[in-house]
Amino acid sequence: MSPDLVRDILIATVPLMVIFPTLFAFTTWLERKALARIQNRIGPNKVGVPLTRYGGRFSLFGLGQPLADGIKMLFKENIVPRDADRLFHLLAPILALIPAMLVLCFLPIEFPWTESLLPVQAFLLDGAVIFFFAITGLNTLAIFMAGWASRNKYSLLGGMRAIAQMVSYEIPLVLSAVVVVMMVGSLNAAEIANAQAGWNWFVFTPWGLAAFVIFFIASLAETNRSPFDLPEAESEIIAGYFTEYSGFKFALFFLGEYIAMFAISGLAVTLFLGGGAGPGIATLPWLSAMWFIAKIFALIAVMIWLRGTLPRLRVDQLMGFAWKFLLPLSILNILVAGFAHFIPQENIVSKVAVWVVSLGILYMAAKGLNQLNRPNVRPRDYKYAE
Amino acid sequence: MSLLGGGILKGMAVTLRNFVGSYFDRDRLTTNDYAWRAGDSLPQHAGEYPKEEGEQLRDTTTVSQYSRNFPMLLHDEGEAMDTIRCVACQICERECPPQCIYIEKSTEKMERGGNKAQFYPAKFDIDVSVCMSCQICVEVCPFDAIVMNSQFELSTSNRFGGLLLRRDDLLKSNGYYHKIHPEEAAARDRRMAEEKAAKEAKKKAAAEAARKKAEEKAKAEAEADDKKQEDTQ
Amino acid sequence: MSSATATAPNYELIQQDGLDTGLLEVSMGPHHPSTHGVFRMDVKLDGETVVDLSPVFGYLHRNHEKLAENMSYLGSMPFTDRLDYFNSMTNNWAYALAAEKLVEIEVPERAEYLRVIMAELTRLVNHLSLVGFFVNDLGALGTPLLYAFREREKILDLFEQASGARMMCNYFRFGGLRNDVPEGWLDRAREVVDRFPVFLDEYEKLLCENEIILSRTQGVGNLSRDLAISAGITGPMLRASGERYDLRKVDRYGIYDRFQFRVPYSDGDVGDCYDRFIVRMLEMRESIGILKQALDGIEHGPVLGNAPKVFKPKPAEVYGRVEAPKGELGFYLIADGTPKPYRYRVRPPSLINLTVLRDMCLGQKVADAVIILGSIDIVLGEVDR
Amino acid sequence: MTLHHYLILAAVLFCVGLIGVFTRRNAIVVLFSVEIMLNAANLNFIAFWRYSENPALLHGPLFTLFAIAVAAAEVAVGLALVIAVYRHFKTVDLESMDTLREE
Amino acid sequence: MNEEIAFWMLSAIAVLGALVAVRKRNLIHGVFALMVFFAGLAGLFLLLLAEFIAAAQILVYIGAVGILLLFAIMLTERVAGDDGRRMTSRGWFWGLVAAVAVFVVLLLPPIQQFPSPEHARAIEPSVKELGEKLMHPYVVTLEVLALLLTAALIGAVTAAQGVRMPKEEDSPE
Repeated sequence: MSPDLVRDILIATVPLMVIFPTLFAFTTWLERKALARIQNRIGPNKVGVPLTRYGGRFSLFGLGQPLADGIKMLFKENIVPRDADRLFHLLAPILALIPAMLVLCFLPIEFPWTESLLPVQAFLLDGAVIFFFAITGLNTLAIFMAGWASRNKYSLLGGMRAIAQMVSYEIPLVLSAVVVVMMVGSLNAAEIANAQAGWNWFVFTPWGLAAFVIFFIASLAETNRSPFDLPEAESEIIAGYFTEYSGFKFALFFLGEYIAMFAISGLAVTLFLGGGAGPGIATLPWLSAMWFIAKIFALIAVMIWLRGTLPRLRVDQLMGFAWKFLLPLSILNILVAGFAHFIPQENIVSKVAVWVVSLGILYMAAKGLNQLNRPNVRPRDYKYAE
Repeated sequence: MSLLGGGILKGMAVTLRNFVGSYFDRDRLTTNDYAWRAGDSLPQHAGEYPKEEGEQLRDTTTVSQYSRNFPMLLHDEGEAMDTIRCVACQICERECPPQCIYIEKSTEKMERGGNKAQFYPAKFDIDVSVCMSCQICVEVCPFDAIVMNSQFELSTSNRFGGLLLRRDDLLKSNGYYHKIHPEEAAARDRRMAEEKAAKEAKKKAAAEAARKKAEEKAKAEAEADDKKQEDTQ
Repeated sequence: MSSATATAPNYELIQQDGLDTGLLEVSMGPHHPSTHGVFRMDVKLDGETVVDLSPVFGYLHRNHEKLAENMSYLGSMPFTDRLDYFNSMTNNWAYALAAEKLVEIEVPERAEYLRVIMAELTRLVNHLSLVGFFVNDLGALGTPLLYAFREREKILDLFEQASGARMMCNYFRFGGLRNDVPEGWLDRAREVVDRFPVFLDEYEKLLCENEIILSRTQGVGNLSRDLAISAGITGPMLRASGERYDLRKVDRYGIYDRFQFRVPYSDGDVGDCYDRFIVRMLEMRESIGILKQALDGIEHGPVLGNAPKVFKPKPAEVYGRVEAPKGELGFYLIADGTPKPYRYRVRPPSLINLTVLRDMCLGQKVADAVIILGSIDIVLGEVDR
Repeated sequence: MTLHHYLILAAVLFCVGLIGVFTRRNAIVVLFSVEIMLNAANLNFIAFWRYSENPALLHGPLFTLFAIAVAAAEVAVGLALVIAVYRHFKTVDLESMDTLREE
Repeated sequence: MNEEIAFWMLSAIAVLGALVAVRKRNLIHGVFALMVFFAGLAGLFLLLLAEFIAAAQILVYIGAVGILLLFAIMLTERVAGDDGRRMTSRGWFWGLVAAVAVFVVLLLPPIQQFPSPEHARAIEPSVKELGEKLMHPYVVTLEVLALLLTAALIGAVTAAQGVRMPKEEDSPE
C-alpha cells in the first residue's frame, strides 16, 4: 500500500469518526433538553465543566452531561447473563455500530480537507446509494444477534420485532429513493446532490415532497425512533433487544442508533434537501458541510419532536402501515413522478396544475388506503345520564 | 372528512406550544430547582434549605408551612426538660396505629414552670421508619405536647438505630413550631389560651363557688352555733 | 387489522392459522415497567398474540383487614389512605361513611361540602394520572403523563394545605373532617378549578384525535355490558361498557343530591379501551361542574361534629360505599360492642375490575395486554390490600 | 492476481458447500450449503467476466444478477417447504422424513 | 500488492465462513458464519470491480436470505436454536471423499491451462451501463425473472401457510 493512499484514506475517514460521535454526544444533550422542555421540565443543567471543581459553577446549560454520561457508562459493570451466548453478546453492539459508521462514508459531505482526495471518497462510487441501503440493512442482524444472544424472552421479542420492522420498512424507503434516482439518472450520491444545486431541491417538487414524507416516515422505522420504537418498547418489552446490556456495550448500541439516525437523515438530505446546497456556498465553499450538518440536525429535531408527542403503534399495525399504506403510496408516487416529468412545466399555470394534480392524486390515494385499512376508527359520541 | 394525520399534527402543535411555553410561562414549568449553587439567590420554594455546606442538615424544613412529616415533642420557652409539656400519659402510645411510639414514665414527679408537679417521659422514642405520619397522636394528646414536624432530611447511614428518634431529638421549642407551622401554631396557642382561660375561669368559679359554699356553710354553722347557743342559753 | 370480537376468542381457531410453533411463556412482572406496581401477568404468547394469561398478585398484601380488626375504629383510618394511594380522600370517605352509619353521627354542613370538594378533586387527580399512565403505556414517552402530573401537583398542593400531606391525607374523621381548611384555601381551589378546563382542552387536543391512539385503543380489550355486569365491574369501566350506574346518583350519599351533574356513558356495547379512556375524560368535565357548584355553595361553620375519638358501638352490621374514581369502594363493618370491629372488609374496585383481565386480553397482542391493564385502572395497594 | 486464484477459490468454496450437503442432516443447513455452492458459481462468473476479452458486454454481472435473483426465490420456496415439512413431521431432520404421507 | 493482500484476506474470510457455516452445530451461529461468507464474497466482487453485484450480494444475501434463514430457524427449532445430538453428521467420511473428488475434477480446467493466459483489462465499472443492458437486450429476461420471483413468493407463502385441512381429532368420535 502506498503511503499516499493510506494518508488519503485516513484523511477521508478519521474526521467522520471524530465528528459524528461528537455530534452524537451533543445530540443526546439536545434530545434530553428538548424532550424536557416539551414535557415542561428543565432537563440536564448541572454538569458544566466535568472533571473540574467548577463543574457546577459554570453549568453551560448542562453541556457537560454527555461527557459525564460517557464516563459513567465506561465504568459501569459489564453484566452478561449466565446463559447468554457470550461471543454474540459481545459482537452484537460492535456489529450495530459498524454499518452505521460505514454508511457515513456514502454521504456527500464536502469537508474543506477532502478536496484533494477525491479518488478515495466512497460517495463517488457509482452505486453509492444502493450500497447505503445494503449496508444499513446489516443493522438488523446486530439487533437480532443481541436479542438472541441475551437469552431473554423480552430481548428475543424485541429482536424479532426489529427484524420484521426493518425489513418491511426498507422497501418503502428504497422505493421513495427510487424516484430521485430515476430523475437524476444516477446512483452516485455526489451527482444526486449536485443535481439539486441552488434551490432546485427535490423536496420542492410534488413527487419529491411525497417521496420525502414517505422516506422520512420509513427512516423513523429504520432507526427505531418513536412512533416506531417497537423493538425497544419500554412499556411492553422492557428495553427490547438491549434489556440485558449494560455499561459500555449499551453505550455502543446507543451510539450506533444515533449514528444510524445521522446517516439516514444525511441520506434524506442528499436525496431531497439538496445536500450541501444553501446560501453562501459560492463564496465560502466550506459552508457546504455546515449546511449539510445543519439540515441533518433539522431532521433530527423533528424526530425528537415526534418522540415527544406520539405513542407507538402496535406490531400488526406497524406492518400493515408499511405494506398496506406506504408501499402502495410509494409505488404510486413513482408513477406520478413519471407523469410529472413528461408534462412541460414552462409557465406558472402548468406548474401549479402539476402540483395540484399530483398531490391531489397522492392525497386521495392515501385517504382511500386509510379508509381501507382502518374503516371503523374514528372518534365516537357519548351519552350522558342525568 | 378530516385531514389525514390531522390529529397527529394537532398533537404536535400542542407539544410545540408547551416547548416554547416552558421558556416563557413560569406556570408551565413545575419542576423546582432544589439543589442550587452556593451564592445564588434561593428559589422561592426552597424554605430553609441549607445554603452552605456544613450547615446543620437536621434543621431543614420542607417547602410548605402546611406540610407534616413526623411527630415532635413540644416544650415551652426555657430549658427543654423543664418546660416539656408531655406528662407521659401514654395515650398516644396506645392510639398510634403502627405502634411506633415507646414511652417510659418517670418514677417521680417533676416540678415545672409554675404548674403542679407531674410525671415526665423518662424515655420517649419514635421509630420514624415505622411512623406513617397519620397525626393521630397529635389529635389524641390532651396536653398539646406532641405536634408534627416538617423536617425531612432524616436519611442516615445507620440502618438499625438511625431512624429511631430519642426524646432529646424530638424535643423542639414552641418557637420552632411557630416558625415551621405559623398558622397552625397560632391557632393552637389561641385555643390553649382559651382553654386555659376557660379552665382558670372555671377554677375561679369553682373556687368562688367553694368559697361561697364554705362561707354559706360557715354562716350556716355560725347560725347553727348561734342557734345552739341560743338554745343552750 | 385484527377485528376482535366481543366475546373471548376461541384459541383453537387462532392456532390453526399460525405455524403451530411453540408458545412463549413470559412472566410480565412483578418488576415490569407497565404493570403499575408489583403485579405479575403470566402470559403465554404465540408470536405476539396472547394465548393465555393469568394475573398473579398479592405481592403487596399488607394484612389490611386483619390489622383493622385489632385496632380502634379511628386507628384504621390512616391505613385506608394506603389502599388506593392515589385517592386517599375517597377511601377515607367510604370508611367514614360506614363508621358513621354504625354510630349514627351527624356531619356538619361545611364538612359535607368540603368532603364533596375533596372527593371530586381526587377524581380529577385519579383520572388525570390514569389517562397519563395509559398513554404512557401506549408508548408516548411520558409527555401526556407529565402534563397530567403538572396539573396534579396543583391539586396535591391543595391537599397538602388542607391536610398536611400530599397523598396520605388522612383528612376525614367520623362526623366531619380533622380540621378546617386554612384561610384562603377555597379561593386557591377555585383558581385551580377555573383553570382546569384550559388544561383539559389542551389535553384533549393532544390525545383524543391522535390517529395512533385511536387505532391502538379502538376494538382492543372489549368488555361487553353483560360480562361487565355479571363480573361486578363498577365505575367508569362499567359505564364505558354501556351501563348507566353511578353511586353518586344511586345512593346520593353525602350531599350529592344538591348538585347538577351528568354521568357520561358509552352508547354502544363495545366497551373497549377507547371507551374507558374517553369516559374518564368526560367525567373530569362533570367533576369540574360539581366542584364549581360546591365552591359556590359552601358556607362557614364547624367541620367536626361532637363525635368521640374512641367509641364502642352497639353490635351491628353496616356497609358504607362511595363512588370512588375507580368504582364502588365499600367498607363492611361488624361491630360487637368493643372498641374494635369484629369484622372489617373492603370491597376494592381495583381487584374486582381486574377479574375480567383475562377475558379482555385473550387473542390480543402483548402490547394490547399492557394497555388493557392500564385502562382497567388498578392500584396494587388496593388489589392486594 | 490471476484468473486461477479465483477459480481455485471458487472450487474450494463449492466443495465446502458440497461437504455440507453430504454430511448434514438438517434441512436448513443443507439449504445454506446449496447457497454456498451457488455463490461459488457466481464468483466464477464474475471472475471469468473480469478476465474476459470483452468485459464491456457485461455478461458476467448480468448473469450473476439473474442468478442472485433466482437464488433468492429458491431460498424463499425452499424455506417455505422446510416449514411445511416441519409442520407435518415436527422435525427438520432429513433422514427422518422418509414417508410420503402420514401413516 | 494491495489487491493481493485483499484477495488473500477476503478468501480466507469466505472459506472460513463457509466451513463454519456447514460444520457448526448451533444453527444461529451457522447462519451468521454464512453471512460472513457472503460478506467476504461481496468483498471479492468489489475486488473484481463488480460493485453493483457486490451491493446486490449484500442486499439480497445478507439482508434478505440471511434473515429469511433466521426466521425459518426461529420457526422450526426451539427458540434457543441449539440442535444438539439430533443433527449430528451422517456419512462424514464419504462426504469428505466425494467433496475432494469433485474438487479435483473442478481443478482440472485451471491445471490444464496452466500457466494462466490472461490478465485483467482495465475497465471503467458503470452501473448505468448495466442498467441499460438490463433494459435493452435483457428486458425479457428481467420480466421473466420478475414473474418467477412473484410466483416463487406466492408459492412460498402458500406452502408456509399450509393447506387448512379439517383435523381428524377435531371430529367428534
